[in-house]
Amino acid sequence: MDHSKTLNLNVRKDFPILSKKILEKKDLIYFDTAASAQKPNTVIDETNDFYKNHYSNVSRGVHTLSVESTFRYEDARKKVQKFLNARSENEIIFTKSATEGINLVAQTFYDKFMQKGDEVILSLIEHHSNLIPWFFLRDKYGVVLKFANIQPSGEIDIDHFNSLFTNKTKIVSLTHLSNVFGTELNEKAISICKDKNVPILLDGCQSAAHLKIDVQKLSCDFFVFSGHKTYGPAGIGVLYGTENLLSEMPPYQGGGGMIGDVSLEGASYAELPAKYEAGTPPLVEAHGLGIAIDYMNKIGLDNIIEHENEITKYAFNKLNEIDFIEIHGGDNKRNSIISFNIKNIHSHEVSSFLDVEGIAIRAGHHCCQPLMKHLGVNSTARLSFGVYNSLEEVDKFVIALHKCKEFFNK
Amino acid sequence: MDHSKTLNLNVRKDFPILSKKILEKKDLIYFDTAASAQKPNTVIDETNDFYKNHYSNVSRGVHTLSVESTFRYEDARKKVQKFLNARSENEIIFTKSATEGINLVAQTFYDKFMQKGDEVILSLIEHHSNLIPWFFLRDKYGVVLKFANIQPSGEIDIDHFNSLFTNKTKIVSLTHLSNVFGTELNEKAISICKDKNVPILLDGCQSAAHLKIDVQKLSCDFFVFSGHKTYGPAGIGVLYGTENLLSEMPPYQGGGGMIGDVSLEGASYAELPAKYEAGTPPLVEAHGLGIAIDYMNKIGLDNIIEHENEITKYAFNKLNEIDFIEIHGGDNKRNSIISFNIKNIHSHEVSSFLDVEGIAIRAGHHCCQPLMKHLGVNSTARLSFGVYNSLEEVDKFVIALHKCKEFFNK
Amino acid sequence: MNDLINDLYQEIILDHGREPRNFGECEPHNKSADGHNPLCGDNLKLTFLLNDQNIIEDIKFTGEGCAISLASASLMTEKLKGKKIEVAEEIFKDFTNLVSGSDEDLKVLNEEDSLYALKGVGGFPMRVKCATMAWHAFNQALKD
Amino acid sequence: MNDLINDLYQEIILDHGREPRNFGECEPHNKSADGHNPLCGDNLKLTFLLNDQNIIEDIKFTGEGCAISLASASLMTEKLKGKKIEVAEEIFKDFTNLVSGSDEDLKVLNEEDSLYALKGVGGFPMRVKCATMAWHAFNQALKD
Ligand SMILES: Cc1ncc(COP(=O)(O)O)c(C=O)c1O
Ligand SMILES: Cc1ncc(COP(=O)(O)O)c(C=O)c1O
Repeated sequence: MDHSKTLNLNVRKDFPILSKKILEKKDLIYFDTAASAQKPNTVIDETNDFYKNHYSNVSRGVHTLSVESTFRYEDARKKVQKFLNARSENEIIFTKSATEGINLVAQTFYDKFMQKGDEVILSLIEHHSNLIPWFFLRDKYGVVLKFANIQPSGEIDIDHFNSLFTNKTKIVSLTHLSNVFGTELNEKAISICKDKNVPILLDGCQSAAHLKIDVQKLSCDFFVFSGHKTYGPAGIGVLYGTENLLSEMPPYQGGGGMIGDVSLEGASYAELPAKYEAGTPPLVEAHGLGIAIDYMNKIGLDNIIEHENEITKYAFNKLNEIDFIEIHGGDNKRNSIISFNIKNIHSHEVSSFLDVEGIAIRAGHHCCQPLMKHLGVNSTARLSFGVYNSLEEVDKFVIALHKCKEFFNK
Repeated sequence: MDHSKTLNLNVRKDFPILSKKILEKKDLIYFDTAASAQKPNTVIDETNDFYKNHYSNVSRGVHTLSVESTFRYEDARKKVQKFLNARSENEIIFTKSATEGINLVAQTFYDKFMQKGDEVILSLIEHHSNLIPWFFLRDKYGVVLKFANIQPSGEIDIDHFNSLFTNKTKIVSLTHLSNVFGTELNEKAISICKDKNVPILLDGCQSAAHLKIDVQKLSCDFFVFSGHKTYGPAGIGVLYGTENLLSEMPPYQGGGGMIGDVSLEGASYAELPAKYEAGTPPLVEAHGLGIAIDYMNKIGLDNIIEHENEITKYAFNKLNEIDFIEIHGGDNKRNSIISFNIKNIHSHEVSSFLDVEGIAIRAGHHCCQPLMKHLGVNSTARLSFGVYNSLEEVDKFVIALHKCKEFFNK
Repeated sequence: MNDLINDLYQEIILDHGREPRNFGECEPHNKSADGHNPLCGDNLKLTFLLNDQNIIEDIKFTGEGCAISLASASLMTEKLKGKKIEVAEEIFKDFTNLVSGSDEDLKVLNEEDSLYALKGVGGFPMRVKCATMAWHAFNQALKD
Repeated sequence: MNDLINDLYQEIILDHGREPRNFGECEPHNKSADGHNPLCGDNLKLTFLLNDQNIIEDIKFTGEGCAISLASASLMTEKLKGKKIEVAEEIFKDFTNLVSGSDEDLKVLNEEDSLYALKGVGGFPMRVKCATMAWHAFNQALKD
C-alpha cells in the first residue's frame, strides 16, 4: 500500500451513506458515481426542510407557501445558470433527466429545422440516451444518422468526424465526457461545428460535476445533464439551450404552466423558460440541485477536479501494472472514470465479488451497446470516482481485485 | 362557530408543515391541496432514509445499493398497482407528472392508432394539461378536437357528449374529478365510450387521493395522476394503461433503460413497463409515492373520503348562506373542492387577504381558461381540502371572509 | 387589521382599483400593447399617442384585473401622460425596483409620488406581476 | 472467503460456467428462443427438439454471459434433456422460486438436484436475471 501522498480533500463525513456498512460489516467504497452520485447532508437536509417548512406548488398561487416554493425553484435556476455560465435564466430548462433533455431537443429541433433526408452526426461512443432519441427521428421522419468512428484511445476520430458533414447536416450531438472511457471530447469537434455553422448538443452527464463547464466558452448550443449525477436529487435534469434556438423551437410537452392564453380554438405559449416546463415541475428536486451546486462551489470545483484527477491517475497506474487487467481506451487523460476487464472473468463476477467486500462498481454495457460491440466485449467493469473517494479506497480495491482473480481461478 | 360535530380523523400532527406559523404568528390553514398536497412525516423521513442508507441508480448495477434502490423502486410500482387495482405491474408507468402521462398517451396513441382527420373528444372543463397535448395533435397532424359542453351544475352534458361521436372518434380524454367544481365524472360518459369501443383516458389528478380508484371497475383504458397531489413527493407521476394498448403503442422517449438490444442500425425495446421509462427515473420520488400510498391505506381511504366529504359539505353550506359569495357550479356533490367568488372582489385580493390570516387558498384560472371564459370570469377563488383539514379551520376561514369583504368595502 | 394588508391596499390603491382613471382606448394612438398575466388570466390593452417631440400626449388602458393591476395601470397612465419618453423609461426602472421591495437607488421617483403607494406589493412577491403588468405592456409598446 | 460468495460460486457453478455442457445448436430442432439480459447485454440462443410424446429429446444453447448465466443454462439443459414437457414446466416453476430465495414449496426439485447449486443467487437479487435467462428463453420457446 503505497499511497505516498494523501489528498487535501476529505469530505467523506458530508455524505451520510458512506458510513453505511455493506452486509453489516464492510465499509462502503462507492466507485459508481458515474451511474449516480451520493448526496451530501445539505442536499438531504434541504429537501427535508423544503417539505417541512415551505412546500406548495409553484408559480400558481399567491399565498406565502407558494411564494416560498416559487422563489426556491427560481433561485435554483439562477444557481444553474451561474454554474454553467449561461447568459440568462431563460436558457435554463428544468427537465426530469438528461435523457428527457435530449429527447426534447431532438423532437423540437426536428419540428422547427429539419425534414426528411436531413442529417444528424453522432458518434460510436454515445450513451443510449444520446442515440435512441435520434433513432426515433430516423424511424419516424427519415432523418439520416451518421456516426463518427473512434480511435483506439477512445477519442473521436476528428478527420472522420469532419468528413461526415454535408450541406444536409443539421445538428451534431456528442458526449462531452465518455461514460466508458472518461475521456473528454476534443475541442476541435466543437470548433468544426462552429465553422460549419451546425448547432451542437453536448451530453454533459459525466462532465457537469467533473469538469468546469462554461457553455459560452465551450460555445455549444445545447448542454444537458442530470442532477442525480452531480450530487443532487433524483428526478431532476437540466437542459441549457441558447435563447435564440429555444425561442424558435416549438414547445415539447403541453400543459399547465407553459401557456399564455388558452381557448378551445388554440393557445399561445409562455415565454422562456416556462414554455418548456409543462405541468408541475420537480420543484423540490430543482432546489436540491441548487444546494448540490452550492456544495460543489463551497468545496471548489477546481479542488474537486484536482482531487478526482489524482485518484484517477493513481488508480489508472495501479491497474495498468496488473497483468490480468485490461483497461479500455488509451493512455490519454481520464476524468474520474476507468473501464476495464479481468481477463476471462465476466464483469458481473467481479462486481458481485467486490460487492461483498463493500466495494460498489458498475458492471455491464453502461448503456453503450454499440461501443461494446466495437470493443468486442459484451460488458465491462467500471470504476468511477467522486469528491468523496480516496487513494486508500483504491488500494483496498486493488487488493480485492487480486483476491477476486485468485478466487475465480482456483 | 357551530361545528356541532367534531370529526373522527385528526392527523394534523402527521404533517410537519402544519405547525408552521405564517408571517410568524398565524397558524397555517392549508386549503390548497388540489394544487399540491402536504406531505406526512413518513414520506419525508423515508426520502431521507433512502438517500442516507440505500441510494444508487436502479436496474443497472449488481451491487448492494443498486439492489436496495431497485427493490424500493419496483416495490413502489406494486403499491401503485394495488392502489389503482391494475391487473399487473406492467400497466404502471412512472412519469414525472400527470401532465407528462397525458402527453405520452396523446403522442404514442396517435402514432399507433390515428391519422389526419381522426377525432378526439374532450370537454370544456379540462385542465390545460388535458388540452394542450391534444392541441398539439391538432396543430401537427390535423386531428379534430371536439369538446363536450357542460351543464350549469358543472357536469358534462351527457347528451351533447354522446352526440359528438362519429366513426372517426379514436379516443376520449376527460377529467375524473373537476379541479374547479369538485364534481365527479358521470359514469355514463365512460359506459358510452365502452359501448362505442373508444378508449378513454381519465385525468385522475384530483380523484386519486379523494375517491377510491379501481381502474378495472372504472373500465378506463388510461388513468393518470401526480404524486404531489396524493401526499407524495414532487417530481413523480403515474400513467396506468391497459397492457394491450401499452404493448401496441410505440415508446415515447428514448434512452437508457428502455432498450432491448442496440446497434447503430437500430434498437429493440424493453418489455413493459421499462419500455416507457427512458433514462434514470425519479426513483426516490417513486418510493416516496409508495410511502404516501401506505399512509393513505393506514388511515383508510374510506375514512379519508368520509372526512373530506364532511368538511366539503360543511364548507359548502356555510358559503351558500353568505349573500356576497357566489359558488360556481350547482348543488351536486363536491369532492374536496369548492370554487367561488366574492362579488366585486377579485380572487387575488381574497387570497392575499386570507394569506396574512394564515389561510392558503388558490386564486386564478386553475389552468382551466376555457372554462373560465365559459363561466364569464377571469379567475376564481378555490378552497380544496385534504385529510389534515378540520371544521374549525372552515369556521376560521368564514370569519376571515367576512373581514375581507368588510375591508374591501370600507 | 394587518400591516402588510394595509400597506398593500392603501386608500389610493383601492380607489384607483375601483375607479380606474384613463380607462378606455386612446384615439388616435400610435402605440399599443397587450399585457397579460398567465398566472391568473388578468389582461389589459394599453394605447398611447407619442407625438413628434417624443412626448406621451395621451395614454389609456382597458382590461380586467385585480385591484393591484388596475390601480397600477391607472396610476401609471396618470404619471406618464405628458412625460417625455426618456423620463418615462426612467420611471419604469424605478417602479420595477420599488415593487420588488428596494427603494434605495431610485432616480426619479420619490415618496411624494402616487406610485409609491404600490411599494406594499413588495410584501407579496407573487403580486409583483400584477403591479408590473401595465408597465411591461408599456415597455413592450415602445419596443414594437 | 465470504459465505455469500462461496454460496453463489459453488464448485459446480464455476465448473459449468467455465465449461458449459450442451453448448451448441441442436440439429434438428423444432423449438428455439433467444434469451437476453438488457442490463448487461448477455444473451443466449436456446434450441431443442420436442418429440411427439412431448419429450425433450435434445436441447442445447449458445451465447455469451457471466458464470451464473452460463452455468444455469448448462445445468438446465442437463436437467431437461429427456424430460416430459409437463415435468419441465414444474421444474421451471420450482427453479424460479429457488433463485428468488424461497425453497419451501418446491414440488419436484430437491437438495440432491444439481440445480440447487443456484440457490446462492438468492443472496444477490440483481443476479437473479442471470440465473433465469435460459429458463425464460425455454418458457418463451414453448409459447411461440
Ligand atoms: C385536473 C388536473 N389535471 C391535470 C393537472 C396537472 O397535474 P401536474 O401539474 O401535476 O402534471 C392538474 C393539476 O394541476 C389537475 O388538477
Ligand atoms: C454519457 C451519459 N449520457 C446520458 C446519460 C443518461 O442520464 P439520465 O439517465 O440521468 O437521463 C448518462 C447516464 O446514465 C450518461 O452517462
